[in-house]
Amino acid sequence: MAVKIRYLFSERGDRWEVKIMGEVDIHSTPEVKEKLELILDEREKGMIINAEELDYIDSTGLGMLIGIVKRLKQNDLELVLAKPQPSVLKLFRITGLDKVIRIREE
Amino acid sequence: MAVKIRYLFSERGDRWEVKIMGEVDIHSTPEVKEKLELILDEREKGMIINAEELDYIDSTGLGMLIGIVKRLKQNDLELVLAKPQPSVLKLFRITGLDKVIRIREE
Amino acid sequence: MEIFKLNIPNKKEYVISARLAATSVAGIHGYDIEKVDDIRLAVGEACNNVVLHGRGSKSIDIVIQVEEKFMKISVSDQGEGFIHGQISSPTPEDYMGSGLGLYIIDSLMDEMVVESEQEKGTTIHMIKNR
Amino acid sequence: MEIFKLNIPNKKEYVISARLAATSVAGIHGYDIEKVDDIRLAVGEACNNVVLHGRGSKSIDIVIQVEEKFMKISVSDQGEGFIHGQISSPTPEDYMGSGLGLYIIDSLMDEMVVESEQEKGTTIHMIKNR
Ligand SMILES: Nc1ncnc2c1ncn2[C@@H]1O[C@H](COP(=O)(O)OP(=O)(O)O)[C@@H](O)[C@H]1O
Ligand SMILES: Nc1ncnc2c1ncn2[C@@H]1O[C@H](COP(=O)(O)OP(=O)(O)O)[C@@H](O)[C@H]1O
Repeated sequence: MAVKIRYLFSERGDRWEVKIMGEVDIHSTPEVKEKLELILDEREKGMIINAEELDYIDSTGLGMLIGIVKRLKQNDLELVLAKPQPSVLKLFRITGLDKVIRIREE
Repeated sequence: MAVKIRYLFSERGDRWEVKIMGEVDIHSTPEVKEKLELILDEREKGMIINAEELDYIDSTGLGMLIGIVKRLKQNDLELVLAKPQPSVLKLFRITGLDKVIRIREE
Repeated sequence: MEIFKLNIPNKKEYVISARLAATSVAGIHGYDIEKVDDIRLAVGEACNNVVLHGRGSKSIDIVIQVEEKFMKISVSDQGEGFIHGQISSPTPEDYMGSGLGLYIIDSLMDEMVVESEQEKGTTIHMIKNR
Repeated sequence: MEIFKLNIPNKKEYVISARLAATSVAGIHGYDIEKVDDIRLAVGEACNNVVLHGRGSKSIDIVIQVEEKFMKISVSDQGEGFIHGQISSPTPEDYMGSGLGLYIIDSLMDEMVVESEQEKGTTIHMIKNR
């Protein structure tokens, strides 16, 4: 598959640490959405997505992330995107999504 | 470029250690040929090619390697191909080139 | 001038092939990484739109024309077409998962022209300067 | 049945796009890595032949047809054509850098048919079973 997801619950950070690798596009977005929702179903907690190896995301992927943000917001929880590649960061900036999802660039 | 070459002369092995990374195809073969010949011009010695990261080679690349083998043979020197990926190994086998160029699989 | 043409089935799993083709052509012609990434996303979004909104179309045509100073990419379908208005900035807070595609293309490319005729289909022309 | 079509300039730097397209289609349809690699090389060799021997042709057409049990790939040019004889095993010891392409295709694919007409062009049909 074009996308891979690894995740674990960090007791210390009290949140999910998720790594998405590969391409989140019109084809793989439904699979990613399902996975992230299953993770949150297990424990409704905040989530940090490590995007170091996220090579591509398109508007279908953004729409999916916005859905996750909305779900988390209902419980005052946060979604953070960490270490996005330049092209992903650029997309977040031009769409204004960097104001809805917190980006941690380092 | 689709191909990268790193090389050093091993005094201990008395031969060139060359690593070819990427794709050796109709487009990049001339560049690889030129590079390998320049290396041998510097010192006419045997050569081991580390093919771990050689993702692709086609018949133009094979033809080029045969040229190198012939040049080396004139001075009783050898060309060795080390750690080829399965697809590269398969190509060497079906063309019988594994009888002309020594393969070190480990 | 060089022309590159691709015709893929109008299915979501093929969009990646169009992206790959466009990025490889841009790479061949020495576009830098940032521009290649822009082209990849713009072509991806244009194809997504066909898959999502061009149901009547069996396939997607991608034509890439490489000129000295720019690259022109056209993505066409034979779907329902639509009436194309003004592109406006999205407001992500109330964003419901639609309305981003054309905006992204317009932002990333140097020019975008939408040609659409109802019942005939749509072509999105995009230009990226070198 | 699904059809995928690609038309690229008859130039060596574009052969990689044809390989990429073919591997992505094979990957989409779940061909395993070894078969994807076989297809990549076969398409590469067929396109190399057009670049090397099909000088009269401006472009190369690659048509990929995906069926339930196999994939059929045709690589066509409008070049000089040639008379195609028997394929025989190469003898690498006296190999001078030619005569491997068709042999490789024939070895890696489940079927290969060469259709060539002088002054009209060549099509190589290749089939890879799932
Ligand atoms: N190829 C197309 N065929 C038909 N309608 C289209 C096409 N491309 C875009 N549209 C129409 O334009 C609208 C805006 O497209 P876009 O900005 O990409 O946002 P989205 O796809 O998220 O709705 C779509 O909702 C659709 O109605
Ligand atoms: N598309 C083509 N157009 C014209 N001639 C071709 C074409 N493909 C192959 N040939 C002819 O068939 C011969 C054998 O091809 P091949 O087995 O690929 O070996 P090579 O390309 O190394 O010579 C070529 O030398 C050429 O004369």
